[in-house]
Amino acid sequence: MTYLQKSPWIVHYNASSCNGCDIEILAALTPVFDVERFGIINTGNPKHADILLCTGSVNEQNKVPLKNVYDQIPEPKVVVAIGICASSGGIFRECYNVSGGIDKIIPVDVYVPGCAARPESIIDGVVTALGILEQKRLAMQTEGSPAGTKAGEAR
Amino acid sequence: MTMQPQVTTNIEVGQLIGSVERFRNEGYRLVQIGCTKVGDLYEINYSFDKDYHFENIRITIGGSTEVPSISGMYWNSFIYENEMHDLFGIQVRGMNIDFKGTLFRTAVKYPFSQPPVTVTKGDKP
Amino acid sequence: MSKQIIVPFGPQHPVLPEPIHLDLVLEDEKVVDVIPSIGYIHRGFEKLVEKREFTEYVYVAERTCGICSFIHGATYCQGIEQIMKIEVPERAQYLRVIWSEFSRLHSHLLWLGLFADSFGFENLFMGAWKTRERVLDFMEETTGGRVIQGTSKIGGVRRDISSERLDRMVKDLDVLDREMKELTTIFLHDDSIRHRLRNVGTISREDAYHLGAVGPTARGSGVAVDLRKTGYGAYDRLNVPVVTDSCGDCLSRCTVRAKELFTSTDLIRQAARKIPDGPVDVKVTGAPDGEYFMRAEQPRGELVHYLKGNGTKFLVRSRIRTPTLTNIPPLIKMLAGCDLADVPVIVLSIDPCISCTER
Amino acid sequence: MAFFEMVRTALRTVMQQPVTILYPAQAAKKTPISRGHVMIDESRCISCGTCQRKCPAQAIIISKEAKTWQIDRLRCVVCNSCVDTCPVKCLFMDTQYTAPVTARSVDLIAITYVKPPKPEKKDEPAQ
Amino acid sequence: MIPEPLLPVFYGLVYVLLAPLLGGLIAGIDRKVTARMQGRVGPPILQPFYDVGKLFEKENPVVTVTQNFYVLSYLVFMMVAGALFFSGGDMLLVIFAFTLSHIFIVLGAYASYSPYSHVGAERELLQIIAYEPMIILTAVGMYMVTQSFFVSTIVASSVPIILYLPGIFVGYMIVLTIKLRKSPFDISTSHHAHQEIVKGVTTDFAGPNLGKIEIAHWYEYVFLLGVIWLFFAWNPLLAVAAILVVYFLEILIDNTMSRVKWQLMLRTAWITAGTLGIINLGVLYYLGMVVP
Amino acid sequence: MQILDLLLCLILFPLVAALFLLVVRRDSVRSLIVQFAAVAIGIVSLVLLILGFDKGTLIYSVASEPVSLVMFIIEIILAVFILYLGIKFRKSLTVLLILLQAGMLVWFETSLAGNLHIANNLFVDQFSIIMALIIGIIGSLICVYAVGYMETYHNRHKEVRDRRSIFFGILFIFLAAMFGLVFSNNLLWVFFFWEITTICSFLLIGYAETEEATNNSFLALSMNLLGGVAFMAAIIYLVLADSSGILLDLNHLLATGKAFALVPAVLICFAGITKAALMPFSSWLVGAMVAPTPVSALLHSSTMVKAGVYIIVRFAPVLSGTTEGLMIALVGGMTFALASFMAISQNNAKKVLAYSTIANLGLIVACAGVGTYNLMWVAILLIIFHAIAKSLLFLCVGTVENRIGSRNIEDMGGLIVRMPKIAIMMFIGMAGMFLAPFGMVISKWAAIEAFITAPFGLIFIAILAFGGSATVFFWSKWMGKIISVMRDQNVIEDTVRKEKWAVLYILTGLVVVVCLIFPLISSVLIEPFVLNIYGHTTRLAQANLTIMIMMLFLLMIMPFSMLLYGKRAQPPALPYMGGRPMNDSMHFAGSIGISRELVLSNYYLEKTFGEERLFMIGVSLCWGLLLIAGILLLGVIL
Ligand code: SF4
Ligand code: SF4
Ligand code: SF4
Ligand code: SF4
Ligand code: SF4
Ligand code: SF4
Ligand code: SF4
Ligand code: SF4
Repeated sequence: MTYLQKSPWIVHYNASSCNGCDIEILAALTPVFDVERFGIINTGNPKHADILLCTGSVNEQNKVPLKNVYDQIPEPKVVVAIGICASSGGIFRECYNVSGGIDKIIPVDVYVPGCAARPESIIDGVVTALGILEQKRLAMQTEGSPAGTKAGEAR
Repeated sequence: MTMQPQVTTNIEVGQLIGSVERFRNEGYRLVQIGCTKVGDLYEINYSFDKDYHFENIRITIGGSTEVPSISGMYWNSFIYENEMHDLFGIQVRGMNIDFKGTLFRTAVKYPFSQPPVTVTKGDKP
Repeated sequence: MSKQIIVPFGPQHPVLPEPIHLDLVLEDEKVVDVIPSIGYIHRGFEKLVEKREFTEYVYVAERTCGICSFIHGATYCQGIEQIMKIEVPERAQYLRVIWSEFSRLHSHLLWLGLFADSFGFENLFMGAWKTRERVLDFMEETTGGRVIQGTSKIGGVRRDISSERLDRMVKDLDVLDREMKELTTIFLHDDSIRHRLRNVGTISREDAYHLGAVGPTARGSGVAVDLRKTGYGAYDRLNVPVVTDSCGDCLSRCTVRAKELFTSTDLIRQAARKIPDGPVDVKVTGAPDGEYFMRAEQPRGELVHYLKGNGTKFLVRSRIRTPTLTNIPPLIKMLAGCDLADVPVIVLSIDPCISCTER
Repeated sequence: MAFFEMVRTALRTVMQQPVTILYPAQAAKKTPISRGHVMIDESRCISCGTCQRKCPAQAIIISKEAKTWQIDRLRCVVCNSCVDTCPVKCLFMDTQYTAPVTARSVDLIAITYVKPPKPEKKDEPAQ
Repeated sequence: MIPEPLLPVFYGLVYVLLAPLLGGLIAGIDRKVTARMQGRVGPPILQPFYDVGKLFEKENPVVTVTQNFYVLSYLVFMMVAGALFFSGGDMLLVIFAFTLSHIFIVLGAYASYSPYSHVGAERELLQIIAYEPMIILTAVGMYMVTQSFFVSTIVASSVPIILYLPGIFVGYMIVLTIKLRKSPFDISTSHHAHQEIVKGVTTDFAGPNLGKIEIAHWYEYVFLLGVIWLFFAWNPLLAVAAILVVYFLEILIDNTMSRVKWQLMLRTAWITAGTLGIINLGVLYYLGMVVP
Repeated sequence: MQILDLLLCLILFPLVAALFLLVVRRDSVRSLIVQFAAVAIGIVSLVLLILGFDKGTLIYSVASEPVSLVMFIIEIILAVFILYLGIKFRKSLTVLLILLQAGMLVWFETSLAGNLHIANNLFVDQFSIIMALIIGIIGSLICVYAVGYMETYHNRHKEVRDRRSIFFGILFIFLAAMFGLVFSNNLLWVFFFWEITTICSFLLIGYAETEEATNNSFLALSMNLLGGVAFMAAIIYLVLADSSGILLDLNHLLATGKAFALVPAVLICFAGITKAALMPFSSWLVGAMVAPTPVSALLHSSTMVKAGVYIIVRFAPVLSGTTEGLMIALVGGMTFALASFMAISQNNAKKVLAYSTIANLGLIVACAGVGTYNLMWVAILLIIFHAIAKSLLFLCVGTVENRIGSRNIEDMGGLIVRMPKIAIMMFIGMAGMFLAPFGMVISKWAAIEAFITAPFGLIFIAILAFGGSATVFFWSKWMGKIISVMRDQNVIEDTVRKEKWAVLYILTGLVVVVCLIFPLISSVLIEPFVLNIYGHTTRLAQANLTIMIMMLFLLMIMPFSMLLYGKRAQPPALPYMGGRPMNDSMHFAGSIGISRELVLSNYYLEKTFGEERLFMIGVSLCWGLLLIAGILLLGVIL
């Protein structure tokens, strides 16, 4: 029995996006899309989150905070790159100040394309992420240690 | 649509403070300060507005010329002056709030002072 | 001295959807010092003009921001058109006004929601965004994109709106007006909201003007600047009322935006009435040679696109000076001496948009 | 007392049906012109390379030799530029957005266009 | 079948076992109703249980290991306080145990030495001092009507307490809003809406620790609503109805108010305690402690 | 007459020790004498308990005249001494008061004292025994602690003249005077000891001889002299009322009831209020913080202020049910609430402790002023719990101060890492002050239950409810400070001074043990005493006691839950910093590229709970109340 899939809490980080994808993430929380139907809460605090929704092409200054936010999410966790910027750097890929894609900094599990990614697409992305989350949980368990014992691993 | 023609007055660095002071005294607000690299020179535009009347003054300097801050007259100029410093490497003297190069921490130092790259399209990722 | 608390506010923070970063120095909950730091969204795409032809740079300009995407695209195009002396068809000008005003509706509603969230009024956040979806639906139906519309092009617009659709739109505006009326009544009169907004983050008319405030931030302090009055696009043919409020506090800025919702719907109605038939774009040949400071009124205030071309397909410089950038100095003044709980409220009261601010 | 205004709104809302679209049980909102993803009619593409040059995100790669049209959907910003500029209008914009993926990949499509006299017709869409 | 002297122990045990179920359910309904007030569908009713189950599946990163101790103590003393209440114990003792448990969560937040937890802890303390007077006055009011601080006696009293203590009841409802961490008083941590201090006291708790805090909240809900029962104890049906109405009102208030600042919270809570509460008690007092 | 011997022994023995200490100069010898005397005093007070607890009130007559004469002479000498100091330091108020007091005294001795004959000069009952235990055990523990403390003190404060002989001498004289005070049945004697405590405290507060210390000591002196004048007035009133002086027999006076006793009761309670540093006079106790910490500990827990409340509690039966009593109770109540609020705004640890003391004394006086039987019970309970917990806290703060060189609460961050033992002791001491199921909460609780049936009790319940919540606030935030775990900290606790640690361990143990055995204390000492006076008594319900003891045990075993987690070695995570990186030395990436240290301070809410503002409110309110009491009193007299 797993609850992880029924209660994915998200934290959103904007690693230098244009806002387009961010407002679509927020829109996904609001009545017309209402992701709380799936138990999704936007916690705003990485320590409470299971899923990191990240937008933007990661500029120079954002590398460290992004890594920091990622590190503070307790295991098991997944990262969803929202939008083209987050997936590959998109139209800003060639700018001098961006790394181009979240996966240059932290491991990304799901890419949600779109510019801007649509709320439905974001929902799809999170649903895809849930499967991966479950796999990670099982992997954590089969490593022989009960959940909550290997906090140091990610650091 | 009929848009108002835009006036840009070229002045010397030494005249800057005096000219800005005139705008300030006449009740103009500072719209922006912006820099453009043209060849090896830097054009700095100071734009002012009063009742939708838009005016510009421009200084043209070399990369090593120090520019006086106008934050004595326009407190808000620091934001543009710091920007100019961080992106173009223009040295601004006497800013009221000096970020010392940390307003934009960029991967490339003074990116806009780098030579322009005009690439042919289709260069591969 | 030892009674201080330093709170690292951001870059990741739930009330800041965009990363900015303030070091707040508190005594109890009083903010005694605010040390801001920005640059978390600076991508440097202004330098992309060196790699993208001026016609394709439209797509970059549109992605300056996902909120007033259209206005950025259109302003860029209008700047180029000024340099190249292109006469844009009437219909395209009206369409630009319609989409611009829808952008404004979209932006203001979005802001109302986030603003409500900043003072802990979740239900209103939901309410505002619920209403906003109507605007986005219209956007998507007419442009194909919810937030990045992609209908700007140099010499006009990419898509037309059929006259039936325009008629239906005008009808839908009534529903929208009704919902917005309900929302704004609450925003402007609810006691618990007034408690959080009245006399918070006050800035005087003089300070607002001389520190360069623009848009609702300026108008909330009684400074009547609205760049639509310069008459770009089709605005010279429409009646644009400038909404101002005099208190200069967060509630005033909220009032201005709330009332502007209705001037926007009114402008859309005017435009729908006056829009002529005809083509929506002209063919563009050649390349821009010259410079122009294109100024337009964004939801957040005066936007300046400075464009300079040298006769090639690649511009020499594109500089975007956005309203938020110039609203930051007034913001710093507003934050002095507020409470910790007021910080998000005051920050949001200028409707900061960092994306285009830092470019 | 706008407080009661809010109370009224809240109470009315609680009585009404929620506005939520029950996606994925219900279909997603979209319009006939929604920009979803770019598709190609590979039977008509003349491998001219315009789309590649005009793509601001450099998502498309055309290989004349290998006769392939390749798109990186994690790079395409669905701007419609390629569709607008394709000289033979063999590109079009589908309203369905690209599905999320867990790994990077590109869509590689073999161009089946054969120079006239007789362009082969094939209805089968991309992929 | 249960021998008389063991009945309190039995009730206490029932509380310890069932309160989380009931509390979680209440939280679930709360979220559902809130969602509907916002025009949304909302989560499944059982969502709080999923959430807590999930939290126990996560790892437990702590800033300092002492946090574990504080959280556990918070939970345990919350259980103790509630169990004391439901086993008919002394109201004042219940209140003190209740305060004790809250101090533990505050200390847990302090222990982590993090800015947001710290500010949250300070605010939580402000909340405690805001609601404590009113809660004590509530207990005193109960005493004045029933001549006993013992819940067992109060609940057995056939007096319609609410008629004697309308002011206290309203005051209690106001501090209940503070206790349930609902708008306008969700200043130290909040359930959903975003807040300048991130998650306040709970910022640096994660995984199982956060789960324990959540469970403690459930215990707390049941206890707090149990106090409402006392006002209507002479008629159980009415009591249930009252609890439902009160809880619905709390949700409604939550959805129709913005978050206030601590100054106003303290003022509101103290002024209501000082006026409604004291005037109510004063009237009772000068009517000569009316009740048999 | 075994018990009488014990009483005399308790009064005289410290005096003898004091004489030795006054002449001894060698540290080691002094230390030895102090330790020996302390143990002896402690043992004798315990013996007194064992022998005397079941005897009820015992009254002894001692040859009074010669002693009285000696006392009179000493008082005159002291008056001259103070007069000299007052003139030297130009303290006109002090001079005025001491002249007034001495004048009254001389007039009394010359024209009224002629045919006085008071036989029963000493007495002992359960209340005296309790006080004796507090003085004998806690007081002497503090003296032992002081030996080590003063050594460090002088090492750190080279500028202060080393007058340790006088210091320790006075400490023991102080103890002797306290014993005398609680055992005297003759009001004249009480007054004598009363004045001795005043002067001892005056000397101790001014020990450092800085300008601040001198000023504050004179402030304390003046206020207490004012009380002394009122005390003297009470004595004169009594003798004028009955020239045989029989009314000066405290036991007799209390038995005569309100008719005679009310006026002196109010006057003496006024003196008690000055001594207990209640609201209009609270500033002297706050000012007394300049003294070395053991002095503060002594003043706050077992001597001085306790003398003030002791006498008021003695007169509680007289006050009960009178408007004057109510006024005094209100002064206590207001003091409790306002001092609790004021403590919120303080970051000086000793000041917080001072305000907390003032608040608790206020509460005791509130109980005594209303004066019903169950409130008397509560008052005594409060005296006990407060003395233990407060002395522990003062000594802990003193230890910390000696170690880290600051008494600022903000500098005590992370003590749990730096000085774990002290931190845990402080934690227990604070828990003792405000957390269930420890002492002060038991008392608060009992107070609520007692006030609810008392006349005008509602006012006091409201005061308790509001003031009590403030208490929670300032203790918790301080607790939070010491237990916050900061990185990069080393243990800096010293382990050298064995006797210091012994004192701290004993006091910590007492906080817990007294909590466990307080039902016993109550039934053996307090209840009989209350029963004796009122004819009925009170206690906590049995069920509640059981639960509280269970809670206490639960609290004690909870820390073992840490073992559960300790085994799994988790590298601790960093706190949430809004995405900013932080290093182990608590520096994070701040704005403008600066590496900033994380600084977290508590809230002090100056604007709401500011000292000055509340003090002004309190002073005017309490003067008002006292004025009303005075006017009522005039009505009674005329
Ligand atoms: S590399 Fe440049 S163009 Fe490409 S996404 Fe990044 S910033 Fe944009
Ligand atoms: S993917 Fe598009 S909409 Fe999203 S952040 Fe990037 S540019 Fe903006
Ligand atoms: S300003 Fe608007 S777009 Fe930017 S983060 Fe805030 S809500 Fe999002
Ligand atoms: S919309 Fe597409 S083509 Fe246009 S600039 Fe953006 S990415 Fe490039
Ligand atoms: S002001 Fe804000 S919404 Fe408008 S373009 Fe700039 S970032 Fe976007
Ligand atoms: S369409 Fe234009 S660009 Fe493309 S191959 Fe033909 S001529 Fe060349
Ligand atoms: S839609 Fe735009 S980004 Fe996508 S392939 Fe076409 S041109 Fe490139
Ligand atoms: S898709 Fe169109 S534009 Fe692209 S290569 Fe083929 S024919 Fe040319």
